[in-house]
Amino acid sequence: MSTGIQIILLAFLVACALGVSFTPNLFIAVIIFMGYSSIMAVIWLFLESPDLAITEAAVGAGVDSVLFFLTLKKVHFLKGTREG
Amino acid sequence: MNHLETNFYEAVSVILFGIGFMNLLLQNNLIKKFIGLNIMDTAIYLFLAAQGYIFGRVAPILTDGVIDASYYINPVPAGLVLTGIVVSVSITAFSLALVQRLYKHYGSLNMDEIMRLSREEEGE
Amino acid sequence: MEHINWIHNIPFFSIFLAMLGGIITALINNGKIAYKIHMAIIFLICIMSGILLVDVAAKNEIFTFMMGHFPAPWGNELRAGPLEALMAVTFSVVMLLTVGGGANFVFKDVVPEKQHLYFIMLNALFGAMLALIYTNDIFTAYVFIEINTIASCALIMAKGTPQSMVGTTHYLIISLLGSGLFLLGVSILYGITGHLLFPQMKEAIVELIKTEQYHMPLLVVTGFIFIGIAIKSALFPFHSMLPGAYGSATPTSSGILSGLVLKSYIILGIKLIYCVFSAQVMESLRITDILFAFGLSGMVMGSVYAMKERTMKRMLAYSSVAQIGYIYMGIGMGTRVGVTAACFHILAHAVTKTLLFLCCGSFVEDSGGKEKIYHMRGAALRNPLAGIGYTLGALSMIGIPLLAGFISKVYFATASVYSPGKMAAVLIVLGVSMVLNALYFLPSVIAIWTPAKEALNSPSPSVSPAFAVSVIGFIALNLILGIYYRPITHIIQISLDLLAQ
Amino acid sequence: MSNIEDKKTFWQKLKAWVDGEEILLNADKYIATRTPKEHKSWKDRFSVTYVKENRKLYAILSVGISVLFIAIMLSVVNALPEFGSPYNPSNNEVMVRYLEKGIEETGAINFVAGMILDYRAFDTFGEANVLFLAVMCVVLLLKKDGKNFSRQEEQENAEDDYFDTTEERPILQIGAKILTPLVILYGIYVVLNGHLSPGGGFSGGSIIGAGFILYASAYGKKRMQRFFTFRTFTLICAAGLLTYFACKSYSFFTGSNHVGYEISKGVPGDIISAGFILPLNICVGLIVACTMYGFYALFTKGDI
Repeated sequence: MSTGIQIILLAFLVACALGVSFTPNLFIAVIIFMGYSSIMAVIWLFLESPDLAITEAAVGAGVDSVLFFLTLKKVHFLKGTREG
Repeated sequence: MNHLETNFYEAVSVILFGIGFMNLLLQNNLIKKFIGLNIMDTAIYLFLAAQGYIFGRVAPILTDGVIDASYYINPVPAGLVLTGIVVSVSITAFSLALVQRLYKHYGSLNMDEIMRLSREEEGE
Repeated sequence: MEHINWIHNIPFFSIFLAMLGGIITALINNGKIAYKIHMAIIFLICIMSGILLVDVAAKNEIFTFMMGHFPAPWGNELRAGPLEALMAVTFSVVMLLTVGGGANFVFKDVVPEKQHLYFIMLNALFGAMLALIYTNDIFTAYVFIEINTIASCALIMAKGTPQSMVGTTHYLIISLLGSGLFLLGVSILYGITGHLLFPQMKEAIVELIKTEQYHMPLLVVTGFIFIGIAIKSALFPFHSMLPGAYGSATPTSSGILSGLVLKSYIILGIKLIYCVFSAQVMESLRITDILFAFGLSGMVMGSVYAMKERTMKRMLAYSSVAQIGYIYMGIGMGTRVGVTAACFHILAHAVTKTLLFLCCGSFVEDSGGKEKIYHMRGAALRNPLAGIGYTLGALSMIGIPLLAGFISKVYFATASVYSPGKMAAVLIVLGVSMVLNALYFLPSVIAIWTPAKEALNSPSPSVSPAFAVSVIGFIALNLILGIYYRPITHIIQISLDLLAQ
Repeated sequence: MSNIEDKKTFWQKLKAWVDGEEILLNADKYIATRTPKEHKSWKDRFSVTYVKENRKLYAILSVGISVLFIAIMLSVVNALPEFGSPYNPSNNEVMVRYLEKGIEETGAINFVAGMILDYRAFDTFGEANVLFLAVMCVVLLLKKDGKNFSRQEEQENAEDDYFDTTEERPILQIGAKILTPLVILYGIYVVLNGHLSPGGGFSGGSIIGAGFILYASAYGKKRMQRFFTFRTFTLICAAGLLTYFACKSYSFFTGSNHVGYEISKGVPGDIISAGFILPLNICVGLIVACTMYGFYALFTKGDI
């Protein structure tokens, strides 16, 4: 019944992974990776593992992305995104 | 035994692992390398969790007071993956901190460039 | 209340004591105190492991220890026999001597306010290595492999120089690749056997082989797990992380990493061979032959790289690659005699390589931080003790009688007789590799004993008592392994028989 | 090694080599004339560096390896047990006991929590240690120590502090004011209900950590430092781990030696039940919350 949705989600995962590999822009790569983690969280729900879903949403899409963004800021990749 | 169509979760996770692996080998940019590593890890977790799923059963949390093993899915892979996720976030944090330190000194995120600079520094 | 068998609690105590040391050290903001705590803990663990060794070797037993209230297929388990106890004793003795003798390097290289962090890592690393030795559960092994990785990366980068950061990054990426492959292998193995503990897995695998089910997955799993372990332990084609990492780290770290950490993965591999994939399965899947081939090429290539290297630490790192090749050659022979030789070589190399790294660190210090071999002319004359240590270590690596390296080479040669197809290859490569070892070690030995051309007007270095004790201790260990080797190989043999049951 | 014919006898060259010098005696002259090509001597030919310099070869090689890997793995997947079938090898007596005896033996009605914190607690103890070690590594790398901090960064941090204290960021700050308590409350809920519902120490802890991060990014680190300094950070982490350590060593020791008192499991489904699982979840939650915020603080300012 929901196999169709699951296959679409998995296809999204692969698309995100390929997207990360081929974007030249780091900022976009990190955002795509965030999306990847969020989709992963939904997939955990389909696999009947709510524990993993809640963890992945908090860690993969939350803290991991914050860490990546902070690193991008530290390596001066986000210069010009904030005026002043 | 041909289960490639039914095992689509495993198949996708294997493809993801391959993509992550390719990223790790091919990307010169350290941040992308580590994103590739993360993709690789999550692919393994997907693989592992797919081993535990059973059609028509529910999540391993007591529902409606039913104590019967044929009502819930296998809890073992979920537990292992939970451990794995923790390990991978710790490693991500560690590696990003390393990236910052490297950038501070070499002013570059390119692994080849950094290797070259460090070799130049070393060989007088 | 029942009678408590305290001896069976020793593996659990030693792992948890080391971990506890790591946690407590975090609260102490002082490197010196952290160092003392660390030494005390290792000393305790050393004594406990010694008692364990004496007990299990006398009773000739192998026992399992339940971690928690639940028996084998449900809960975690530890397992200890003579081999594990022997390794634990060796690891703690080597750790004690290395940290004791090398503490000065740490205090000099690491920023004072971060010295206690170094000792957190050492404690955790030691606990994780013990857990890898004692574990009876493949997922626990994975978790502790990760602890090992993080802690060893921390040891490399603790020096804080840019080079060490580069070395760490390289090391981190390659070891994460290794643990990724290992985890993938573990998850497929879980899928086809349904167990995570060694004994149950072994039963399931024997059953699978009998019914010829899942042949292809089993082959690939074995491949992945052993490639993972080989990457982690820097077998020849995967060695590229070693020179950069060891060359840039504090000598203490280099010694521990090369002498112990690499070996802990190999011991895990040996346990996996005997307790999970039985030797027959390994043979029928041809994994041993592949390991054998890589081991042989590692022995030659490692030495060739080392010959071309002009920096002493990097030369020692390449020499480690060659020695790891020896160990894999022994495992790859596929016979129990071969594995015995490999285990003995693990001990011999652990004892010798740490000594070499420590002495090398002291030479570097004497020559004002310069690391090329020709900067170290006369270093041994300025610091005779380190010179003697280095010379003996080098001779042991080459394989001079009365020293540990000689015995392991003899054992390798004897073991080759039992695997007829591989005998010629083993003997030829052993001979070539001994010559190559001599070719790269002797020049450095001659260099350090030749007076310097221009008198270096640095003050004559004072040898700290701890360093002297540690060098003398290592030399003594080397001689013990080289002369009274019979009981040790006997222990290894009986424990391999026990493991294989 | 091509320009080796510098009119030196074999003996002299051998002597130099034994001494560990560069192969040539007049090394200075040689180094001066050395072309960069020398770097690619034969010893590098098999090394990763050499292959890496050939970008094209390297790219083809790595794509090839990955594709080969995917192909092998797809054939493995083809032969693996069927997805979602109840007759797979992994659905065996181990799982049955976890599910059927789990409530009786651990008291947790979330079977996953029961499994990771009671049946296989040794793994989870290792996992908590991994997290602790990782944060200590980050401290080792990024904490200000005089040696690893440049003037430029000092200046950037000062600028950031300036903005934090003076700049008005109404949307962020009002949003944070409303959201932070809710987020932290939700995190606490997830931690405390770890044995009853999905979640547990780790996910709840990271939610609390995210709440702290939100607060710190809205109001600046100065406000955060009023109640959360490096000292509190280490204390909480170490105390959490020590409690964890004490609980687990008690249960391992008593469990394997068949001594000591059984911890009461309580009524399954109550908030105070399941023996050690609730305190362990709280410990893990504390450690994780501190760790996550610690990562954030060290990444931004190099200090907590």
